[in-house]
Amino acid sequence: MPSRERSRRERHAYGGNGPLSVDFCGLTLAHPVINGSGTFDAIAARRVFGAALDERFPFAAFVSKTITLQPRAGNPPPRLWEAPAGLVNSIGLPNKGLQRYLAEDLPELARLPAPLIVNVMGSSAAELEALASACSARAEISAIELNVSCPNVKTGLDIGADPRELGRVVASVRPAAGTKPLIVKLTPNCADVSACAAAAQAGGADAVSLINTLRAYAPAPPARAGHPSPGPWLGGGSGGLSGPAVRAVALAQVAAVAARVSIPVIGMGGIQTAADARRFLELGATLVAVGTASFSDPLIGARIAAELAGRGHRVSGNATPF
Amino acid sequence: MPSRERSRRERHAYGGNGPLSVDFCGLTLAHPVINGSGTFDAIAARRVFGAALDERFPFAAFVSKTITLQPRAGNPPPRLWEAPAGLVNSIGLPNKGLQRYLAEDLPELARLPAPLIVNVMGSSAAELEALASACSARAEISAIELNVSCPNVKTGLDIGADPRELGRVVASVRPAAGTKPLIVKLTPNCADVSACAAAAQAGGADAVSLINTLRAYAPAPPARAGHPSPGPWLGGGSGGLSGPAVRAVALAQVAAVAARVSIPVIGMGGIQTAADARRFLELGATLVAVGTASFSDPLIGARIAAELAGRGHRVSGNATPF
Amino acid sequence: MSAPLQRRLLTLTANERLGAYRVLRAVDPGPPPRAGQFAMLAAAERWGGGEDERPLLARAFSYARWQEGEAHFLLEDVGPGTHRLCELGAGNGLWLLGPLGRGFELPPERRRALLVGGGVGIAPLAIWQDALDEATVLLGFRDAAHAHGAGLCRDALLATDDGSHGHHGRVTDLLEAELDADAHAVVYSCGPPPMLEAVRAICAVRDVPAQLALEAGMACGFGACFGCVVPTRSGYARLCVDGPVLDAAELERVECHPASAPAASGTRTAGTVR
Amino acid sequence: MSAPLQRRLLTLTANERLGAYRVLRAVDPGPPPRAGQFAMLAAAERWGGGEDERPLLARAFSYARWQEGEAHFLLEDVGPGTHRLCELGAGNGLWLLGPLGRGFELPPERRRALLVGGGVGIAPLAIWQDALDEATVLLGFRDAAHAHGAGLCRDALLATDDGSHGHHGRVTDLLEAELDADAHAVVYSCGPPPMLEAVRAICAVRDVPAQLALEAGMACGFGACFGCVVPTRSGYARLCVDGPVLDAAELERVECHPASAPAASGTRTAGTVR
Ligand SMILES: Cc1cc2nc3c(=O)[nH]c(=O)nc-3n(C[C@H](O)[C@H](O)[C@H](O)COP(=O)(O)OP(=O)(O)OC[C@H]3O[C@@H](n4cnc5c(N)ncnc54)[C@H](O)[C@@H]3O)c2cc1C
Ligand SMILES: Cc1cc2nc3c(=O)[nH]c(=O)nc-3n(C[C@H](O)[C@H](O)[C@H](O)COP(=O)(O)OP(=O)(O)OC[C@H]3O[C@@H](n4cnc5c(N)ncnc54)[C@H](O)[C@@H]3O)c2cc1C
Ligand SMILES: Cc1cc2nc3c(=O)[nH]c(=O)nc-3n(C[C@H](O)[C@H](O)[C@H](O)COP(=O)(O)O)c2cc1C
Ligand SMILES: Cc1cc2nc3c(=O)[nH]c(=O)nc-3n(C[C@H](O)[C@H](O)[C@H](O)COP(=O)(O)O)c2cc1C
Ligand code: FES
Ligand code: FES
Repeated sequence: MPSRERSRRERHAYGGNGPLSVDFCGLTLAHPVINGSGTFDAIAARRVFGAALDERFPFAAFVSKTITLQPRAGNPPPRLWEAPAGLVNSIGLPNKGLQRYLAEDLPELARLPAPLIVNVMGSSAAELEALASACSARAEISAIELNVSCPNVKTGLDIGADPRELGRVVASVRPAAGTKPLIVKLTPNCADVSACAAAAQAGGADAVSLINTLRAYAPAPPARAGHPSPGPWLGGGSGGLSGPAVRAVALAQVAAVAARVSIPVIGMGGIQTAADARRFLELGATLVAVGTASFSDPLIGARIAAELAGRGHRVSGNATPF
Repeated sequence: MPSRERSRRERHAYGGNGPLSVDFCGLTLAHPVINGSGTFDAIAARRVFGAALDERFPFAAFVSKTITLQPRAGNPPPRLWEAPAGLVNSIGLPNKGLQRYLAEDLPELARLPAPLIVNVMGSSAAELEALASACSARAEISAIELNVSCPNVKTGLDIGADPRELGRVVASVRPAAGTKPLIVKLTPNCADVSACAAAAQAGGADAVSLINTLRAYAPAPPARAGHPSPGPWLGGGSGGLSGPAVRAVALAQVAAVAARVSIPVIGMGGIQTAADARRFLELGATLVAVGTASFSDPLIGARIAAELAGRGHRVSGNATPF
Repeated sequence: MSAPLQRRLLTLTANERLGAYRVLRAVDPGPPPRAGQFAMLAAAERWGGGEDERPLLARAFSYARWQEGEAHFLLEDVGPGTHRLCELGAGNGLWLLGPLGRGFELPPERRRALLVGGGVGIAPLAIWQDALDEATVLLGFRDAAHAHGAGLCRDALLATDDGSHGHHGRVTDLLEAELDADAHAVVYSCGPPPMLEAVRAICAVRDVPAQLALEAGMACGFGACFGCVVPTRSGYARLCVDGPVLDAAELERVECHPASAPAASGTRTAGTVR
Repeated sequence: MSAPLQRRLLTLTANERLGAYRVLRAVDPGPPPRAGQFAMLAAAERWGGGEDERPLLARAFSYARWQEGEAHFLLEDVGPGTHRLCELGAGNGLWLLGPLGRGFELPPERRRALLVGGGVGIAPLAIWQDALDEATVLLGFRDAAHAHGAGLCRDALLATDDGSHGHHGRVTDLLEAELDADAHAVVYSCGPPPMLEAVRAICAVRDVPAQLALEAGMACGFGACFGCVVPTRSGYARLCVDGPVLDAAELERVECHPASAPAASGTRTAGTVR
């Protein structure tokens, strides 16, 4: 199998037979903690934090923000709303489009000390195929993640929430991904996520990841409620909920999926601590991803990995590892 | 229309042309705040709080816990897990079964100063019909709520999450409910709740209520994580998430449903304050229901109603209305 | 006597250390509790924002004493809720709903009262001792720091796991000795489940009536949530309204693991649902 | 100079009232910020549990001063995050990530520096005044209580809405007078959006360069979330990495409503998605 071939190369590239070293679809990762798509911009972080970003890169693999064929400006602000123990975002998938991403960002990302997973979204199977085949041609890219879970994109929702349609789409994209592992990021906004996961596996997915954000609404704050209909706060209308508030839902979905499929599962949703991460791993996740928690602490991924390895105090220069 | 007839009688029974008086399916309610099914036991509360319960009943209508044809013991403990800004419960619908409920509890509940809505669940359309027709025969009951949203009952999930099946079930139960308004309590664990609401309306529902709890998993606490697989904390395995954590999700679902159907909507999910309640009303809910918040303050329903009416300080003997 | 439907905002008058525990006192207009009853407590400020973004719900605590319009509670810091309460100071606000639940019943047939407690479970025994004319109090603790808690009761006989105070061993050893000497007694007990189960078994063998104050996770405290059930001979009982004090005879055994099945049940459990 | 990747746990040395504001000081090993830069702050304890179970995320604050290894911040209590920070005392822990963002640039062409601030927006002007040899400082406040904030800067000319201090009117009146007298200036401004928009318009008409420190809701502060965008002539800019100081020329206008569309955009907005 060609992807196995490639995996052997990766194993040398990113090495790691440390205590937490984990095989994920033929990639050997130093530990099981990665980032959730759209929650870490390695290029911006390198500008802000300098060389430290590469020296102490917090994730075992880097997942890019969702890339689309055409450039997107994203949603009008405000894009953020803080909810009880959570965050509602309505970012709108801003990105420079596939061509500029491959030309401008890929060389920068290839310098990271971790394999690169590119997350892509399209409004049709044809678009997704084009995205996957462009990514499959690039050696800098270790795996492709299909975002079929973005709640506000009509097509994204439909593909991701209906097992049959999802299976068909994955089957049509799979060949385009060539030798790269294909991860399907499932939508949590569905009746039976394990049926969706099974359909993704049947369609040829090499792994599934979940959960994406829960469809949510952020009302204008009470302070502005003077006028008749305060309406939505977010420029994009509705948004998606992440953070600790969704963790119990994420655990239920990851448990259901891990019990149903035989391919690896990337679990995420509200992970803040190593204890949280352990719950996902115990339920059968191969990797965990951190999203919202990185916003408060860019090193949280590394801290969690270190604590999982039983050396919480070495990573942090501070008294408390968290 | 017979239900209109009945509604006129109700209007006299529970009167109220106060500032918040609201018509709900022909019932005139004193204000728009009721309880979520299964989150208030008026009979137990009367035992605990005495006459005050009836004198200052906090809800404009009382919704019973879910009743089934046969008695149920409910799930083994533990049944509760506190999540970030939320509660995961796995109660398991304990109830004495329809016959004993009608014989023992109904006379007690008829004494309440608020109309009674009985919530029922069955594992087949035939069971639901039997429940609805038994309830329709009793004058003490003002409305029937169909629980098609209980996440862990295989049939409940399937009926509630699939618009077509839901429409069929509602259509078959509707005649059995006779002259009583029929409320369908939707499941939030579905791909498109507005499609489910539309199907319920097409099937003859007089109103819809949402959200029920989000399917969730409560892990055994870290302290007990010594052994290999800590597994679930809850005796029932999985549970349902409620409380402030779900409010943003509830608002999104209520907004989608209220925009889609013309029948009244009962909005709930994480309501703690009058400001929260207003958000649901602004999005098109006719009534709001309070669940988890009542656990911390049995008078929260009355406090919210009073604040909605602009007289927050009169209800409470305390300095702060909340 | 019924509890006020309205939760009350009390002002803390003191928060004092008692070995490994804290004693919180607050001005309470009442009504006064019966021994064995409990209250649901929450801090008026910053309830939440602790470990794992908790607590959200109020927490159950036995009244440990109620005198001159002041309610006393004995607390052990075991998680975010107790942690927050333990850090409150005089002047801080405390939400209280109560008194709730079924307390202890007076000894029948001129039997003597034997109060057997362990750890933070000594709280309801202190207020019970206050109410009784005479009682023998047997308390067990893990070590010296915790044994300071005994200061809550008068003239208690102690047992410690580490032998630092009193009998080196279990409080149930003391109970057996007492019952061997004079079994015309009623046992009132509160403490960790394994201790309660031992007390239950000891009393059952000797046919001594026992009233056990149990614990369970509670969301509401007034019968609303059905979350606090314990298995009894007649099915699940809601501990907040049918307890927390249960007649030992009602129990097949005291469950020591959080996940426990009902001992017997007149009703059917039709699968696992919520 | 790049920011440490690691957030630091600082110890608060003081929390002092300054009229309607608080000044928080904390021992900070640095690196020292440039004027106009900000830090993401969170209380080390009980971050959360306030209004509506918030805050969860850290909050952005301009460095108001940095001297002798101590960082100063000027805070206004407007919600659960600022409320929690405002109640911290000396000795309490404070998480800090920073210094972040693009600060002010030195005046070109020997132009004089005109610092124009309003409300809590005076914070970055104070540290900028510290760095400049000479500057004219114009500050606007709503009333006397807020005008105390002016104490943060030296020799400031004041305007108040209620006329209690200095000019009875807007700070932009003072700005116009200054520019009428001598327009060979660079304007540095921070304050509420309507004030910034007025400053921008005044400078644009007179062709005076202006650097505006803007605000936006921020989840991360280091470019990770794409949440803090503001519309610029070249599309949306992430304020945390491309700002918070923006050249006025980059802006069509300063948006005064939270929901605002981009002034122009090279990229397409394909519907509303997340
Ligand atoms: C009737 C009654 C009387 C009581 N009297 C007293 C008393 O007088 N003094 C006293 O100190 N205590 C008393 N308790 C116990 C007290 O209520 C608990 O210790 C308290 O609720 C713990 O809350 P916490 O947030 O501090 O800890 P939690 O974190 O809630 O942990 C307490 C226990 O709950 C479990 N747990 C852990 N995490 C969770 C979670 N997320 N959700 C649910 N459960 C979890 C674990 O078993 C843990 O050991 C009484 C309890 C009852 C029912
Ligand atoms: C670069 C920069 C520098 C800053 N410098 C300072 C400074 O020096 N001093 C200072 O006092 N402030 C400063 N601020 C503003 C400060 O960050 C905010 O006041 C603070 O984040 C408010 O948090 P809060 O929890 O107190 O209030 P919030 O409740 O978060 O409310 C603040 C505003 O956000 C909106 N809002 C209300 N509810 C929500 C919600 N749930 N989710 C999202 N938004 C909501 C409303 O418009 C409200 O007025 C700066 C901001 C930025 C971006
Ligand atoms: C601000 C923000 C932006 C996100 N952008 C994307 C995205 O572009 N593509 C995607 O697949 N998921 C996106 N997500 C979802 C996250 O990858 C993750 O699935 C979700 O946030 C749950 O994890 P968390 O609770 O740890 O944040 C985004 C989440 C947030 C909070
Ligand atoms: C302990 C508990 C028990 C519940 N039991 C029922 C039930 O029997 N039937 C039902 O339809 N909903 C039940 N619910 C769901 C609530 O009625 C409500 O839909 C949900 O809790 C969301 O509202 P909240 O966030 O205000 O609690 C229960 C919720 C809780 C927390
Ligand atoms: S604690 Fe809610 S029913 Fe007992
Ligand atoms: S605050 Fe997150 S990108 Fe600017």
